Amino acid sequence: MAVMTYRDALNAAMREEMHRDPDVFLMGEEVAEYDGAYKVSRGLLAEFGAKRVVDTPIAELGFSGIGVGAAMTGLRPIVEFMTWNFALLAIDQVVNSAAKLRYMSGGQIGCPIVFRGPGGSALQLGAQHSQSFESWYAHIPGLKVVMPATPADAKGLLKSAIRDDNPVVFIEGEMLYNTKGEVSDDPELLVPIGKADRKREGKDVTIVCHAKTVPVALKAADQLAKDGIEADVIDLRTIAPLDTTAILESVGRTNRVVVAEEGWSFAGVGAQVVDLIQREAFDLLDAPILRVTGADVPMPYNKHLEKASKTDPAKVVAAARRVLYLD
Amino acid sequence: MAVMTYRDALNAAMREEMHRDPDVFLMGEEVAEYDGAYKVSRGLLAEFGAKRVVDTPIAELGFSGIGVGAAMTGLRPIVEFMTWNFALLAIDQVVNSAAKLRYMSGGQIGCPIVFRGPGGSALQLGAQHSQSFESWYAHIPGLKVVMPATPADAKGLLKSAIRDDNPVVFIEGEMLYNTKGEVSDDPELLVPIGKADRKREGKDVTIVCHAKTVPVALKAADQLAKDGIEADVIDLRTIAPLDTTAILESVGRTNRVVVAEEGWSFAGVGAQVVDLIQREAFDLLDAPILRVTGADVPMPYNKHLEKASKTDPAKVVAAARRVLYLD
Amino acid sequence: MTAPPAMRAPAPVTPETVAVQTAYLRTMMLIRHFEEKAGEAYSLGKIGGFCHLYIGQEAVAVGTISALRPQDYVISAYREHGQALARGMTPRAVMAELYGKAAGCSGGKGGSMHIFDASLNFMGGHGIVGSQIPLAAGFAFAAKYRGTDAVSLCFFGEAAANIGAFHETLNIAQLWQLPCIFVIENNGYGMGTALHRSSAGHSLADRGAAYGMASQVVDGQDVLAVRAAMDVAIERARTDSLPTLLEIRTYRFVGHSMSDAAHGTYRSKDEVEEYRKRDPIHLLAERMRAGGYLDDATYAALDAETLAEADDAIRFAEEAPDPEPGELFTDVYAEMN
Amino acid sequence: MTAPPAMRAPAPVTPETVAVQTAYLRTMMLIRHFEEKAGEAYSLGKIGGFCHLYIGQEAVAVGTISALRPQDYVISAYREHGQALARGMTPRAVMAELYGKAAGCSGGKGGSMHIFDASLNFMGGHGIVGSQIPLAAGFAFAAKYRGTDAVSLCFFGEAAANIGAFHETLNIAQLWQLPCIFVIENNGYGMGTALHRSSAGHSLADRGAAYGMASQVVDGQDVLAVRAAMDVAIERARTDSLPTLLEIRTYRFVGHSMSDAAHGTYRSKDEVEEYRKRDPIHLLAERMRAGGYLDDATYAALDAETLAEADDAIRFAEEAPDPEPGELFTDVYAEMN
Ligand SMILES: Cc1ncc(C[n+]2csc(CCOP(=O)(O)OP(=O)(O)O)c2C)c(N)n1
Ligand SMILES: Cc1ncc(C[n+]2csc(CCOP(=O)(O)OP(=O)(O)O)c2C)c(N)n1
Ligand SMILES: [Mg+2]
Ligand SMILES: [Mg+2]
Repeated sequence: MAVMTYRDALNAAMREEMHRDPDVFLMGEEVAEYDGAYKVSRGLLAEFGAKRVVDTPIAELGFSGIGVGAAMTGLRPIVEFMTWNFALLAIDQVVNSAAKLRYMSGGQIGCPIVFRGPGGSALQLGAQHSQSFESWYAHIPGLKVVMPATPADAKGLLKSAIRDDNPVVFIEGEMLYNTKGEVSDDPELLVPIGKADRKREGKDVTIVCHAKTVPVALKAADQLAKDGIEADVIDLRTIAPLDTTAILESVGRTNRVVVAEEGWSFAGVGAQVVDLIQREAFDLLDAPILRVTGADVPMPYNKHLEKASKTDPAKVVAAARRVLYLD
Repeated sequence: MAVMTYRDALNAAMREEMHRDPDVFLMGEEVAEYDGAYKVSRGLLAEFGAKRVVDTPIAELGFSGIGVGAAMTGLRPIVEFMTWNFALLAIDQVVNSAAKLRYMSGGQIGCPIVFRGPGGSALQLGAQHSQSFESWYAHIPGLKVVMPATPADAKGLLKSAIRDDNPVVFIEGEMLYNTKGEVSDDPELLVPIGKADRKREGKDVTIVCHAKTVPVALKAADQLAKDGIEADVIDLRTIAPLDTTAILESVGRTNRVVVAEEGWSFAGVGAQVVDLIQREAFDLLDAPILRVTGADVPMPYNKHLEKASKTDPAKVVAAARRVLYLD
Repeated sequence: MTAPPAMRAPAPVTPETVAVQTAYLRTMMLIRHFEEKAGEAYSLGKIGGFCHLYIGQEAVAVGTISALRPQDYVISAYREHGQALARGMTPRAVMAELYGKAAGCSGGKGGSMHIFDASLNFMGGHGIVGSQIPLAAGFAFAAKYRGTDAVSLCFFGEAAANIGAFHETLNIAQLWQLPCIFVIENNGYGMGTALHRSSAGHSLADRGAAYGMASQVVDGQDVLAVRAAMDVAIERARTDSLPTLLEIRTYRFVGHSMSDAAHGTYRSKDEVEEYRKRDPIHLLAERMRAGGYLDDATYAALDAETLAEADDAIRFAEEAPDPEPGELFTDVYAEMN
Repeated sequence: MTAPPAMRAPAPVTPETVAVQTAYLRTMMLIRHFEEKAGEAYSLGKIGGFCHLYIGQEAVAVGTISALRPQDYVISAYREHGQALARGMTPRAVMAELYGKAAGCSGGKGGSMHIFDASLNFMGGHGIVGSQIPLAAGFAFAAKYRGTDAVSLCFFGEAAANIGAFHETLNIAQLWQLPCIFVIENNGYGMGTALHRSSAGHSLADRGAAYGMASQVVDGQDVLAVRAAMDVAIERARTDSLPTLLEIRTYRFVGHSMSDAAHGTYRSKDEVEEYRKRDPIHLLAERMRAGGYLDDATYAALDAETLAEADDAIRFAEEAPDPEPGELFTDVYAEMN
């Protein structure tokens, strides 16, 4: 165990897996000589050389397709998108190639690839650089979607993603890179894909969250606790496949739910969580489920407007109080 | 009034609007000399000439961006995607340019453009040609998403879309093109964007549907009626902005809901409809809302497998009976 | 910029090469019969979806793929039956796939546009124009990564040379010196759009040259010319790990897909007939006859044999069972298999 | 393929052109001071997000945009402050946008990467590499559609010439003969990646030539050379409705963005200093001095004036109010305004 940042946890996951398996390599813009735009790949070029840590031109469609092609032959590429915003240019390869190859080849051709990089907003990056696309990728059969919130989960899940035989969309957070936490140095300690994690226990209200909204939910839970309200905080960790058991168990304990996410509301991840809960636990619900999402606007640059648009502890607290019929 | 196909209704909408407004033009692959891959633009080249009916190279990103650029100057392009599957290559221009320009320019630059073409599956076109992306586009603030089910709605809504000052994603259906219905020849008869349509009245169960699932829902309703069950069929027509009033009114009448759609389940349009209803009409619901969606698989080619994957009347009937606690 | 290499003169028809050329002829005939049978089956409603035939273009597949070794990779678009057969897939496996049957190469889940055979490194069958181009470079990347001398061969239409993936990939392939051969099958049309209405510039080969890539225009009706150009490209790939762009000029004698007429809308009957005079099968046969290495009896026997293979494929496909209903949910994820 | 036209000799410094050249000098100085002030404000935390400065590249914006008429369109990437100022936007409006203030040109909602002024046909400020290239062709398409003689001017970095949108657009622009001028600002680096590590081929201008587009390499530190090349391109666009690709070679004296050091990781201090010797402002000033058309007093006055303008912009931006909270929800759709 060591305390390290989320960034270094990702770095350690890649380093360990590259040591373990010579078929694993990293490609993307600025991943090698620049050590990564966000320094997630720091030192990997020095350690593994240019064959396995590959700088690409700015050509998201091209290099992600090259990654998919390499994966079709059995290599295990990690394709870094500098941010997931730019992956829109590559989405044809993710959706029409990676997600479908196994199926349309009748099971002959797999695609063990990880697409990774930071998603969502950071600070004042404006409309084109501040978007959350997890609900899009989770919509697509054939993809797994993983979004760790803590350093330990970042390491354990990235290692699982690299070893997974399916294409995995792995969405990090620029605002999480500097957060610190205990991380195991056991190279065989994996966090399984498809398992949520109860980040706090409570009996009064469930807060479902993922990635950047996990610290938000935990702050909200602290605040609620001051009023004697105990929140059960469920960090999804994996968006697809969703850990329906963990969600429903929590609802069974609390009978009240708030779903928080960073992205926009319409058909967001939270909508699917709501659909699941009302379908499978209708009679357990004591109140409608409320969602807290980013404001349904392109992200504004001005810092006050941006702040107002975001999912924050106050909004989660307000929603929790409403599902408890306290306000 | 005249009986015409959905295809001809779209054609009439474009023709009328091109007569009305010289700033309207059509561009896309095979739209001009070939009269459209699905013949939706038949005769338009002959009538309006090559300046206004423009064949493009296969370059979805390029020509859709050219359309967006033209719209930024105030022209009103109609950009045809041969199918929405290919629009994945252009989605950066739809999401990062069209949807955001007004906002990030502080309201200075609008983007009055229509992106249109067939979405979803037809028959045996396989995994890459059989996808429904409406929930993706509806997720994005700044876009409107319109999906007519009938010839009359196709005409009236396409005309509204062309006159709209916002970017509109207009998703048709290859399997709808040959369907026939009464269509007004009044060139000023518009169908408003943002208004659902009650395609059948009933008091027992609400079936929310759109596009190709409207005929499916109506067939299901006919079958249910044989057992004395009267379904209220709400055709959304517009996915974004959603007509929440019409949905909630219907729930008020029936207290039971099935949401049918062609696309995949995870964070589909139906998930958002469920979220809305349980949030705004929790106490009105006598049963959990059930969804009928396409199977969560890449579309198989084999015709039996394909049929089994699709939303059909039998599945809608079964869901309706379950929300009525009959099965 | 590397100047495109001088084209080797096609090998003359000699007794030494007659076996090889007979094999070319046979494969082209097999493709022709297969496609004609597929077209008939489509018209009878036995095959569904989109179906794009290769009739007229046979020399491209045969002239290129015949130069490959087993470890090499092949990938194509949706007009790929001919390439699959040239790579050695059985007519049965391909036809059964067109019929959507369980015995099809992709288990009936792929269809005409998604023909795969992992055992032959036949990597599909792709329906999004241009999407196979970066995938092909990925195979070449993998070959180089592993230190093998495998090369990657990628087919696409001339209209696909206008899409971004083509350019992004060519730049990277040259930059990284990937052993990849990019074959533009320039059949003059992308659906109903003639080359000059979709593509600016003097020739598509120039687009490779802009990246310093060895690039060449080849007569795609002459299987020997194709093979000769391919030999140079293969050597460049295998020995020097360098890519090549071949613009192979050909013509499809039939419509874009089964729902498009051979002529009428965007090209005239005369034009098609003019091109049919350069039928790749006849061109090679005439040449062999002129050299005295092919007689009518041999030709007739090859024709009959390959027709019988195509007929057999149809019979096989007709009788083969559909996939089990449960197949709908397999092959989505690795674990579920 | 159209051969690139012979480059006009830069106009000599004569009394007739001295006013024009003084204006170039002044605008370049204004951009320089503006960017330096913006950099300071960023370091103080007054400006947030990404901020990409134009220092070293001033001659490109000034040499090209000075040739435009009011009806023409300009569009750029995220490194666009200099182009906005060259187009005539006020330092106040641009600086206030960098501060995110309501008085900013985009109401504080766009920021450094999204500078717009519809009244000057300054069409942004775009953050996705290459995305502005098809938009620019769209303006040219619209100009031609409307029968005006407006031209469209598009800026992007050399690294953007590796992305699909560049190629798709160049092909279409040449095919449709759109009056569009594509300016590659080749500053040698895309973030930390040197040109030769991202781009195959002899020169980026070759990529235009592959489409038969008139294409030319230009010295981007010499504002007069830029202007001369631009004059030819503009005439080709306005008179003949034809596009041009200009590869303008320049250098950024500073880091990629405010979070990147000017040198250290991917280029040496020596390299930067070598290039700084060809500072576009000094080059022009020296030339004017040599011709006797600029004296120290005038230079100092211009310097002081433009510095004062930049200072004024900072003061204005500091004092300007933030947008009203309700602005979060306006401008999403047309109706909501
Ligand atoms: C990205 C994309 N856009 C459009 C289509 C529809 N489409 C299928 S084939 C085709 C024409 C392609 O022509 P070409 O590349 O010359 O190949 P050919 O069919 O002549 O072999 C088009 C437009 C598609 N499949 N993918
Ligand atoms: C599609 C896309 N990929 C990556 C990025 C991140 N990024 C921003 S600027 C940049 C470098 C661009 O270099 P160049 O085009 O040469 O322009 P310069 O910054 O030198 O002016 C990169 C990789 C982006 N904004 N968009
Ligand atoms: Mg073609
Ligand atoms: Mg650069």
